[in-house]
Amino acid sequence: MHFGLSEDQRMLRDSVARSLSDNCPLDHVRECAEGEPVFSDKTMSALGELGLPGMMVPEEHGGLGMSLLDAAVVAEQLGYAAAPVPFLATNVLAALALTHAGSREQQADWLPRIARGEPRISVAIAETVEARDGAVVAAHGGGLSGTSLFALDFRGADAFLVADGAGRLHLVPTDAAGLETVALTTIDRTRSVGEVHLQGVAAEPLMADGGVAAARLRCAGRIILAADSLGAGEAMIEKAIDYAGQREQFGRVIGSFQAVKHMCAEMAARHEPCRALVWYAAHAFDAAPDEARLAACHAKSHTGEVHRFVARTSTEVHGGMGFTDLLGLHYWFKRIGFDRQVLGGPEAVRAEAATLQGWTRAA
Amino acid sequence: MHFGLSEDQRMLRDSVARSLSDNCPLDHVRECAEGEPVFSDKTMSALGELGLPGMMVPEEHGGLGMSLLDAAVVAEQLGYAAAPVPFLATNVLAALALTHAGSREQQADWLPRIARGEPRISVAIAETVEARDGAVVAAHGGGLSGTSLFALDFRGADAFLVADGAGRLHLVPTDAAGLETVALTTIDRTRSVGEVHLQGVAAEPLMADGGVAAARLRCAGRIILAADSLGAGEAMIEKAIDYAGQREQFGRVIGSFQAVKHMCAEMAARHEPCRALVWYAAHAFDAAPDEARLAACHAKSHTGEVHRFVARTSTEVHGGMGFTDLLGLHYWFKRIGFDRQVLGGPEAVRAEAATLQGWTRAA
Amino acid sequence: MDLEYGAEYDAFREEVRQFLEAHGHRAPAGQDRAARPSADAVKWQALLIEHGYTARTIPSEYGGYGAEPDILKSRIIAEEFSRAGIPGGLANQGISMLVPTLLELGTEEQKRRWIEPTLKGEIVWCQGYSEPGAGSDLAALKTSARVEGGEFVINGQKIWTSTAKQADMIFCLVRTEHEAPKHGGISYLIFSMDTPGIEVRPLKTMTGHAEFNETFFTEVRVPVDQIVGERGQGWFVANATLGHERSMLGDPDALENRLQALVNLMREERVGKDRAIDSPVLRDRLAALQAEVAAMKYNGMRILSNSLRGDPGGMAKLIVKLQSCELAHQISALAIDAMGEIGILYHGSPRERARGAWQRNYMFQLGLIIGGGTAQIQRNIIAERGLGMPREPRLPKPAAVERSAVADGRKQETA
Amino acid sequence: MDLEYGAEYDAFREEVRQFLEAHGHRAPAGQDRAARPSADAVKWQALLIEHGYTARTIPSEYGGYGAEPDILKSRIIAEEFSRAGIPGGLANQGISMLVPTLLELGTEEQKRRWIEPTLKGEIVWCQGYSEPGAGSDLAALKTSARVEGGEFVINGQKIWTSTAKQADMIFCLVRTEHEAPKHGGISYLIFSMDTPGIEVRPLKTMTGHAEFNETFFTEVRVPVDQIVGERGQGWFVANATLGHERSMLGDPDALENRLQALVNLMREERVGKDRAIDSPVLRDRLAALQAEVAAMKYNGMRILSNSLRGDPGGMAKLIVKLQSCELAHQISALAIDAMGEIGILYHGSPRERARGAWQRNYMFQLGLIIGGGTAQIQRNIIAERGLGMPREPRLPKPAAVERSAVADGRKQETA
Repeated sequence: MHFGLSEDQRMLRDSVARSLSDNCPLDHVRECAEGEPVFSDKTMSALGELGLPGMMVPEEHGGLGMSLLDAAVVAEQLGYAAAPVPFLATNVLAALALTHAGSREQQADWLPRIARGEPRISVAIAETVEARDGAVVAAHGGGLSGTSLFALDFRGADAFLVADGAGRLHLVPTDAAGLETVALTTIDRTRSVGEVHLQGVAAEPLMADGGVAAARLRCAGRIILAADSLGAGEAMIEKAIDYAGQREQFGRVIGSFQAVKHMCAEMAARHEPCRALVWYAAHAFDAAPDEARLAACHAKSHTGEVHRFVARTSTEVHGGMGFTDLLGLHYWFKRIGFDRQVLGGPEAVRAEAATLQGWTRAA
Repeated sequence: MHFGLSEDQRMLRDSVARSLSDNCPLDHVRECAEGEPVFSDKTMSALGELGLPGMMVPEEHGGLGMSLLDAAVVAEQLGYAAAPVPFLATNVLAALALTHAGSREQQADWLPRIARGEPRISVAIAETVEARDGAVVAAHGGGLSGTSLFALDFRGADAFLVADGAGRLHLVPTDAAGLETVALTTIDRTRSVGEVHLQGVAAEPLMADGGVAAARLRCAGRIILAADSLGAGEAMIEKAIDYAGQREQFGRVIGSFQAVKHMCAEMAARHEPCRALVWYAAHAFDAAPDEARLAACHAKSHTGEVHRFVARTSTEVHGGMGFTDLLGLHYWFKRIGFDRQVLGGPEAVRAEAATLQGWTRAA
Repeated sequence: MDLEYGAEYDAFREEVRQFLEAHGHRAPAGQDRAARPSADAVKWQALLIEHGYTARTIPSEYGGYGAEPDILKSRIIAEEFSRAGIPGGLANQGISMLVPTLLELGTEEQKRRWIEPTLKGEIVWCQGYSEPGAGSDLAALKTSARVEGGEFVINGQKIWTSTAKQADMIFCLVRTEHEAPKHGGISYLIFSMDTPGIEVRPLKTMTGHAEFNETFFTEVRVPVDQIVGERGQGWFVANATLGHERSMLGDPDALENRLQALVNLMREERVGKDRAIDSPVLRDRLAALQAEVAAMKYNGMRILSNSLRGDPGGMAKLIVKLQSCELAHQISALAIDAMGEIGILYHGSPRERARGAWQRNYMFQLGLIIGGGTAQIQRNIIAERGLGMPREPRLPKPAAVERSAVADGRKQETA
Repeated sequence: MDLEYGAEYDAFREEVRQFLEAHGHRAPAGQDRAARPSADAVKWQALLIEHGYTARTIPSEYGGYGAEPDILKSRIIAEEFSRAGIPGGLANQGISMLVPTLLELGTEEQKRRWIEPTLKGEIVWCQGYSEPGAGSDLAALKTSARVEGGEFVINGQKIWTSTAKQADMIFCLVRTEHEAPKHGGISYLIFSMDTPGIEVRPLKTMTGHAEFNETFFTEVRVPVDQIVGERGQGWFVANATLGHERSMLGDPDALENRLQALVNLMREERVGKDRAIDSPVLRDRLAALQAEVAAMKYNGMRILSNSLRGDPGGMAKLIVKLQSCELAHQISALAIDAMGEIGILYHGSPRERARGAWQRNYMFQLGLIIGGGTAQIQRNIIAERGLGMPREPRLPKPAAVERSAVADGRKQETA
């Protein structure tokens, strides 16, 4: 029995951490995020050397066939570094979807390329959680029509993986006729989302599965977002403690004031159990699919709440400096804001958790 | 323009405070509450000397014809002293109901006696908020049947003022045939509630008014409970500050620790605006009936939340001593607990506030 | 309790309404408090002063309207302008902080020279108080001035100088008495932002905008008579204006307006076929915030009423900054939650609501929670001044401070 | 991540299950941790020791089962007993605190004399640590002992002595070295509660029950060899057992059981035609608490797993008391809210649910938040030990303390 990361996972964590600390320090995050934001090619290529693009691709397709917990370990480090890389959509969600619901042809076509880090696939499944602004995608006679918002890792996508209203997934190449896209911008300039408009677009459906694949994707996406939030929260707590240990006011470091100490203690006390929660959810995704959806809901909603508190409190500990752009603390603040809202805010996700357990009266 | 208590109201407040401090100190509260709890005759008779039994009774019936804000001023002091007296049901609610919805005969029969401090009328309107355990009262052909729970100021009642399912009020003398009562006990031994079982009881209905009278009573009751909570919260904050200023640990009074100071500051910061909120709700009850229901909802739900926090935090500041019976702090803790739950907990009351404003989609 | 203002005030209110109806169209659109006033704004300001709707109680010899203080009339003006959605008079730091300070502590010459053009919007000021190393502990400021040939020669750095880019002048705290104890070594100087040696760099915040600046002084020479109060008294001069700043924050009208905007948002935002306000969970949070906004509104009326009676305000006033900043932040947080993923759109994104104002406010209000006395400092003040709790025990002086301050035996203030 | 226990452990689990199936009916009903064990409980305890389901790792020469420590087997035992709803072994303060202390620091004679009868439930102990003036600052305790004719003569008062009424013996901290510094003047004594001069008064709490006592000592005479450790070392002896106490709190199984009870309650409680769980607002709170309980459960598994690897637990362990006490309190709070007015029924009222347990827990858990290190002390510990933040700066000694302690120049610990 072992609850925690394996030796391999700890090595993975450390090597990703090292790579990010070398290739993606704050200055580099800032370079990528300012002006017209871009993803960091340098960081992606460094992560590519670790084989991360193919981590979720089965070995027979040239990947590493790793688990979602492995991906969560990576995601946590990406959050910790606020790394501007499109890992979630292509390397986790699309790889999972194709592996579990792709046809042989689709698998053969895409998976080896994903493993090589070539294509970028943006994932548009927001409407399986909530339809905002009336967005909906319908499949009819082999064609897809409608709108999907908040397609993840949107910028530079070669294809979109789109869920229709029934939860079935479709691959739409970027150059498909009838496809139009609009970039959206969020508070978090290290990520990229966009909207996808489809008018009778001929798409390749993944295998019909009654929406199971889309539900699994949502679940995986939430776990990865929770892991990202975990890493970003960890970074914010560390930064608060460091700052409080250096900043002097009234002739003492502010970290010696009980109020500041208790703010930090409260952050740590709420944050620490999130780690085990995220690990368990990621583990359950592969090992206990029955529990995975609920565990993913818990991880997503709970980190959403805890890290909103952490983001705010760390900023307060930093005082005026935390509010400026100077220390770059806001990159993590916003990363946490993004993780909280995307694929369902805490209320929406808790409502889903309640339904899953039959807490809701049958209508 | 003057937002606040009038000179007369401040004199009323001070004289009630003096009377309670003379007649109803903690030791006396304890005497009344321990063993088989009783109301304090001594306190009631002292308050009687101030004319309080008839404060809400119109002058033509021998009362003082005062406003609900006057009653709230008194209620705040009762909460501050945790006084075990049945003020709410008879002297506020029944007096109001009879004044505004009583027939001439009912008024002539009851109001002068209420003003003299003679009868006790328990008020059973809980089901106009929420029906717990299936309790419901129905009026049919002049008779009342059913159950009402949580009749207020139950002990020693001479009559019950019962709301039926349509919100109409009925007076039921304690000796009416078909009436059975069961005393309930709550955490708060300075109050008394009970349940009323009716089987074809011949009751005297107040004037038919489509439930307006019951809604007004609920509104008044909530304001008085909020005022009680305000006083109890005030007492708990004062006690915390006093204790923190005396108790020494680690060679200093604990009130000099920033953590303790901030707990007290946070209590005060949340508590203080409640005062103006309660005052306004009580004022609106008489002066701006259109706004009164919403204001009462705000006052009830907000004090409920704030003072739960205050009750808990003051207890924490008192450390182990706060948890014991020794200082009697728990009488206020429980008084606040009672005020929060009775006539609708915060969630129920906020739902009503939302409905009042048309926030809820028409079904 | 009497919420009627009485006939005189009802008439006054009517007068304000008629003014707004007749002249409201001349008000400048979208007034930015941090910017230099536009020509329209300057004209509007002049009209308001003429009618006594701003600078109302400032003596007419200094360019004000010269009315007797009447809190109710001031309140009526604020209410009516807010209700009509028409901007009131200029509300920059020169008007809200420097002018009251000069009125209280300036020389007659300073009053005559600076107040009128400031009121008219001709002179824009910025505030030079905080420094990177002196925030909560403002008295630790290090920007220093030596006297040389009838001039102060200033070196150092200020931060949070919000209007420094647009400002003509600065009111500034500098350390002039190097041997004096911490609080007693500071002077309050006023000088032109055109003085050689001043460099202003925009200070971008988490909102992505540069609402503030950093201002650097290198050998900046200022005539010694450009001081308000005596040398070494700057701390006390500044504290008078800090009080004015605090009263600027926590406007109950603003909270009500924000809450109403949130109600509107939640009625309009849709999740599938439902409106956001149809979510019982979000609606419950909305109702809870509404109750708290109501409490702050009535608390404000109570403070107003107390001031009418000459009561300084006590606890009701002491808690306003802490509670209203927090409440404003919570209102923005609920708005973001009600919008779901739409809530994080920003930077002029398609589908962004209210031009990103909810997110910007969410972040800016966190800045307000921190600025002008962090929430922690506010709680210290409430506990110590409001509740009479003991101050933090005095510490042995750390070595670094001992050099200058200990010999003096002065009590060191602690947070 | 491997949540399987492996074949050996699965077999062990099966063995425990079979034991419970075969013998579970012999378990005493409604075990009260604070009371003297019933005859049934004593028999059950003997059976459990015999099978190694309690006192598992205590050497057999002292009456235990004598197994090698195996955290997983201990965990399996706890899980299976909890799942079956069958009480495990006795868990009084003698067993959880005194026995480990004696094992670590007792003399051979003390071990042989006290451990076995304690394990068997023949000797019941109470703990004499806290005093009215020494709570968070335990080392400030004043109960004193002088030596006279080969005996300690004890005078003073203890509080929170939970089982004092039933106890045969007490383990107790008293000040024996009056010239020594605060922490260095304390000794750890064990003596009979029948010793003349001991008076026990029940201490009623806010729950209305007397879960604790106050214990008064007047010229209580105890042989000088009834000391654990050396004179003046009592603080360090006690700290070993305080660690054991802390690990008693925050049982994740208990949180899960409480949450499940809350779910059941909310399915059963009706508001009109709806169940309480049909309220989206209450359901949202329930789901939030469930997520937090899950987090604490997995955090507990992580700690368990870390211990298997010899890792002391770090932050994951340091936060358990603070978080689980708060969470338990919040669970009770939601239960009360879900019951509405029913939620305040108490004292055996008609219609009271679960014999008032929700209200009692709500209050008792507030006591637990305060007891065994208040939430504030817990946050100090997390900040200082867990996060390495600076300790509160040392203060100049107040005059009262100076008399005894200052001459020694010892560092005074602050909260």
